[in-house]
Amino acid sequence: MKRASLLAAAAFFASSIMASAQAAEPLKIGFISTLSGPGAALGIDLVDGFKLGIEHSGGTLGGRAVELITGDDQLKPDVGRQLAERMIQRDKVDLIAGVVFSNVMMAVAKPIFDSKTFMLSLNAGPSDLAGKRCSPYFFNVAWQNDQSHEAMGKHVKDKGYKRVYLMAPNYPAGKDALTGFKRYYSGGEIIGEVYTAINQPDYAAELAQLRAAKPDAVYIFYPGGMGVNFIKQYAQAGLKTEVPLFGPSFSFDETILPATGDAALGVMNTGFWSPDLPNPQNAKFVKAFTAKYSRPPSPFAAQAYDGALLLDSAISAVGGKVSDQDRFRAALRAAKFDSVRGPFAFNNNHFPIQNFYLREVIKDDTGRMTNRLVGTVFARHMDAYHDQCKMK
Amino acid sequence: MTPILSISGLAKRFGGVTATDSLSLDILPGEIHAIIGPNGAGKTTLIGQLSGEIAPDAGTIRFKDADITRLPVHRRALRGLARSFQITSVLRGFTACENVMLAVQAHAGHSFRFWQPAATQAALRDPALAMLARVGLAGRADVPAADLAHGEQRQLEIAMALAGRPDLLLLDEPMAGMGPEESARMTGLLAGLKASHSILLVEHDMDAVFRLADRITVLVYGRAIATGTPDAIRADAAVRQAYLGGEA
Amino acid sequence: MLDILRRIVLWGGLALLCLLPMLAEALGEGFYITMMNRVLILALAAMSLNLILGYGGMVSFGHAAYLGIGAYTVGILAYHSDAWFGTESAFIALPAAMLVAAILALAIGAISLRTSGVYFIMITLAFAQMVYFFFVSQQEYGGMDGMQMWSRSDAGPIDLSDNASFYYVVLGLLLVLLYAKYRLVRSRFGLVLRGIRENERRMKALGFPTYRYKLVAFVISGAVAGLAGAMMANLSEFVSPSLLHWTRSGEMMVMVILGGMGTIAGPILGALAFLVLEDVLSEITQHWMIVLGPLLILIVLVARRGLYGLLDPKGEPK
Amino acid sequence: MTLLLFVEQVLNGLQLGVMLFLMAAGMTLVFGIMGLINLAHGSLYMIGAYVAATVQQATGSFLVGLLVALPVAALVGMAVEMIALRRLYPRDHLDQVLATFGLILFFNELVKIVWGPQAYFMAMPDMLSGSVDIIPGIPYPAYRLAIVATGLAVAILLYLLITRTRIGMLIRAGATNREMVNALGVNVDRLYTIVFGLGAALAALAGIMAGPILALEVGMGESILILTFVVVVIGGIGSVRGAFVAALLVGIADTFGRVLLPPAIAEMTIYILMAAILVWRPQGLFPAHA
Repeated sequence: MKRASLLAAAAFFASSIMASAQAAEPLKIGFISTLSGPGAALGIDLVDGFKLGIEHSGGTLGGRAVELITGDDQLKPDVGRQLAERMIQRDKVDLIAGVVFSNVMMAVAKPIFDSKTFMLSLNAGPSDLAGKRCSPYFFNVAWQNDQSHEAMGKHVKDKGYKRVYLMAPNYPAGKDALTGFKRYYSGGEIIGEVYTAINQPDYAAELAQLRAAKPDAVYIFYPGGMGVNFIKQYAQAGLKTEVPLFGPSFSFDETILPATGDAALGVMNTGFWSPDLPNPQNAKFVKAFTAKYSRPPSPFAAQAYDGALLLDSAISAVGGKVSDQDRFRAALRAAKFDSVRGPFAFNNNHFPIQNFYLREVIKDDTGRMTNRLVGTVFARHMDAYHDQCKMK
Repeated sequence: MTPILSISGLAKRFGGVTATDSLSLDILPGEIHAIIGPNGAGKTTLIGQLSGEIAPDAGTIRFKDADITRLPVHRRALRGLARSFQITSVLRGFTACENVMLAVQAHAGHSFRFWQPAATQAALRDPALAMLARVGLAGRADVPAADLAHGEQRQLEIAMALAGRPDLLLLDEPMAGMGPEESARMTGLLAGLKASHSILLVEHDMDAVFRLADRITVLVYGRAIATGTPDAIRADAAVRQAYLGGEA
Repeated sequence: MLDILRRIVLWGGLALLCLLPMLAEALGEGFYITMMNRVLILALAAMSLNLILGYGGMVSFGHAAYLGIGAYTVGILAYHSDAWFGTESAFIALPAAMLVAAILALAIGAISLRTSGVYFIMITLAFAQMVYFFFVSQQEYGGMDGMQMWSRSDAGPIDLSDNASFYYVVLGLLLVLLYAKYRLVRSRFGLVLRGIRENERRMKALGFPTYRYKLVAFVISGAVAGLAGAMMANLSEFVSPSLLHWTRSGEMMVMVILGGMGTIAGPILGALAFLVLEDVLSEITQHWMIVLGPLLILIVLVARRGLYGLLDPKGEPK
Repeated sequence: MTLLLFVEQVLNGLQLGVMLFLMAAGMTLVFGIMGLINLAHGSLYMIGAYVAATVQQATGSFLVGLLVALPVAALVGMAVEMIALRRLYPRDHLDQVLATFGLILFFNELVKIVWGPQAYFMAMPDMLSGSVDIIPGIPYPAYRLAIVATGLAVAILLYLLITRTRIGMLIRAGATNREMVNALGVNVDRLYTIVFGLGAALAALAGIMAGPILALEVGMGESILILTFVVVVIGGIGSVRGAFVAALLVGIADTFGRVLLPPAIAEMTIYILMAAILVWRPQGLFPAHA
């Protein structure tokens, strides 16, 4: 007991004394992300994109030096919650940013809102927080979970596909995805709606069933490694040439494409951003990111980068005084920054109103897999839950 | 006299090996019945079947006039059939006294008693101490079993077997690995039990067997080739043949 | 000498635990109350595992199942607080969590305890996986994402939403259960349990129906883990399948070993050490797992008897 | 379900089955002979795949990747055995579980540092990238047929190795009677290292074969690890024959479970299967220790 409690005491109090000894000048941002385990690729893109955003804001945010306190939630909600509490209570952060996964987001929401700390989600956008439980302290600079799927539902409908087959993992985001798709798809029939085990590696059995059902279009939502597995196996089964495959950008982004090889080539997908979106801020971002990290940026990096720019604009608008919460909130809400995605505004629920684009997977000049802008599916699209949010 | 244990037609095969071959045997109350035989004769398998660890393929085992062929190990023990092990298996992390206390406890109703400390309960400790004294371990009660000498551990085994006041003792080579002095002490101990218990004794130490046993059964390849008094066995031609053949 | 040292450490540690909220408040570091809440709850879980692992020799690799189902019981009762069976009262929800966890442990134990050794390890893991997938597929209760609780359970006069009160409740539960366990392992039942760990075959030959004793220990352990889960749900005001993930079962085993298997205070030390280690390492480097992994191996190879064993190098496990 | 679809699903089940067999064979040998429960077996699967993919990207040849990765994984396995695991043989299962749990954390982080957190790509060998009509009208990926063929070939080779060679004799003896191997005057330490290396190579082979189908990512070893355990336990610990039967059984059951049952139950199919088999036969289908 002696050794352990000494160790504990030392760790506890030494770090706290150090923390309180530092004067409050730099802006403290608690950054919660998933940095270990299978979800880490997304989490690391968030961190890298955000850091680049700070760099491009002159190394400060709104003129204040930044102290970034990162924490690894390990994709465990209770660990995320503890991180949030530590950042609020011990590190006394000015605001919290990050969070990749919805389950972690739901767990950290309460302590953050209860303590009246601003939370800027750089990725997770669960419907609860967009609707009934929207909060004046919560901003999402990415998207609401359903939106990319809604865009593809519209595109597939517009193209006149009649027999559509849907697949997703058996978890809430999967159900939300297919619900989102169906919300804007009409004029045909959903001939299959299949939910597979989460993190299932092999889809041979499901693909055989799919082929037998003879659909004329397939829509999938498989993020991360599941996406790679599915896309490779879809192509290997010879289905890619038979039945066109559609998906949201999360299944075809730059964290995934290096691992799919040619299997993903030519697939149409929908998202809020594309690396070749023609605006100067985006060109600057893509060039700098690729140079700095020697990999092309993913949408996750793009939205985190936007997050930093958003903060920069709002903090300078309040002259660095983020403690003036009403003014700071108004400044955030105004969203006066040049987004890499083109038009950007906040809705009443503090979720973005933004365009959704159709993109195609291609190989660039260097032979690297990336996406090409094809067109705009939705202009200034709002999520389906903002009506449920009581904020004006 | 009705036998206390009656085995009839017992058989057990492991793959192609016949370990027990239609064996029939009676143990009478108050006798020491020794089982001898060369290595691989099936003595350990027999003990296993009698104690309930091995299910026989065929045959019946009757103990005190009840069929126990399919009873689990602990039920046989509670009916008064106690055993010792060939390889010493006292509970090494417990003291000698605790070992015997557990044996007493096993026969003192259920042990779903979660609150009172067991170590100081006179109902357990007194009979345990008495039993230790009986096997000659009076001064060693609070020594951890692991620290006892080998011979003492074997004595402790006997104490544990006796603690439940059994009607029949199955002793699996109680003198294994003992020096002459320890063997002599154990022989004396077993001789003293003769009056109060029936004993089935499996043992390699022939001196001890012929001194202690009332009757001897010779087992070869799972079959009883002879049963009789020590003198009769000594004179039996088939036994000499088996032993000379087996050992040579 | 060592015995005196151990006493000093035990009572000193206890005093420190009791005074911690005041110390933390005085230093303006309220966060450590939250952190210690987590430590104590996981200590409770580790303690429950220690009962079967350390005293009963049953290597359950599925203990997260009871932690998780305890948490879900509280979460689901609160979720349905408008329905006739729903409740936010701690006085109903906590016993219910223990009961449900005990029933689950009874079902799993009844089957698993027919096997032994590696088979037992694997079948307990398999059952825990089943429970994990069961909750992953419960869409109404949030599936993979889990479910938010609106508030902590209502414990009448005690305000659980206050971290310090919560801390004393957890500490009180832990101390009461530690004392209960202290009594239990010395009782007749405990003697039988420890005897089974030493040599089950011998215990059967003595006349003990070992299966029943193991099953009862397994159920007690499951119930206490369920209580830990219920407190965990209250602490995070959030319930999700990640509580049921198999790596959680592994972590609980690590805590037991780290603290000292088959010791009364060991699990508390283990939980404290593990969480502090996790916290400190992950603040030093993003690649903290590469340190933690070999450290675990080292602990197994070198410090076999855990932290508590360091205080008591030759003492028997008690 | 039509007959054609049924045949195709049986093939899918077989393919999953032989993959599991490759994993389970090594694990069950290590279990059976050294008595070691090795959670890090999945890490060797992952290492095999990553090494093969890297060599393949450098040389453009799947075969070269395979030929380099197999010995590399075997050497990694043997090194781990000699440095750490050897000391765990006399320990109880709990210590083994913990130490090898530590190994998983270590290897996962190592792979993340070396190859990055993003999923990694492994291309399909060109020769096998097409489809074959197993029955007219049912195209089946040639590569998956190749997996089935490889798995069956390895099963036969293992059978021959175990029944016809001296080392196989020692392995069999070791699985049933450890003292006997000692008595034969064999260098037991070396035998153990070799067996561990063999197991590592088999796991790596499974990983390499899976590489072109799957995303290579940190943690890929754990998803197959638990399935492998299920196979080993159903088959009977230490029995290669049991592992083979159980692997096919689990492969088929999982495939049909996913197709025919609602997702909530499908995910539990194999665990239910395992629990049912252990209730019926607590030592698995083919217990190696009598």
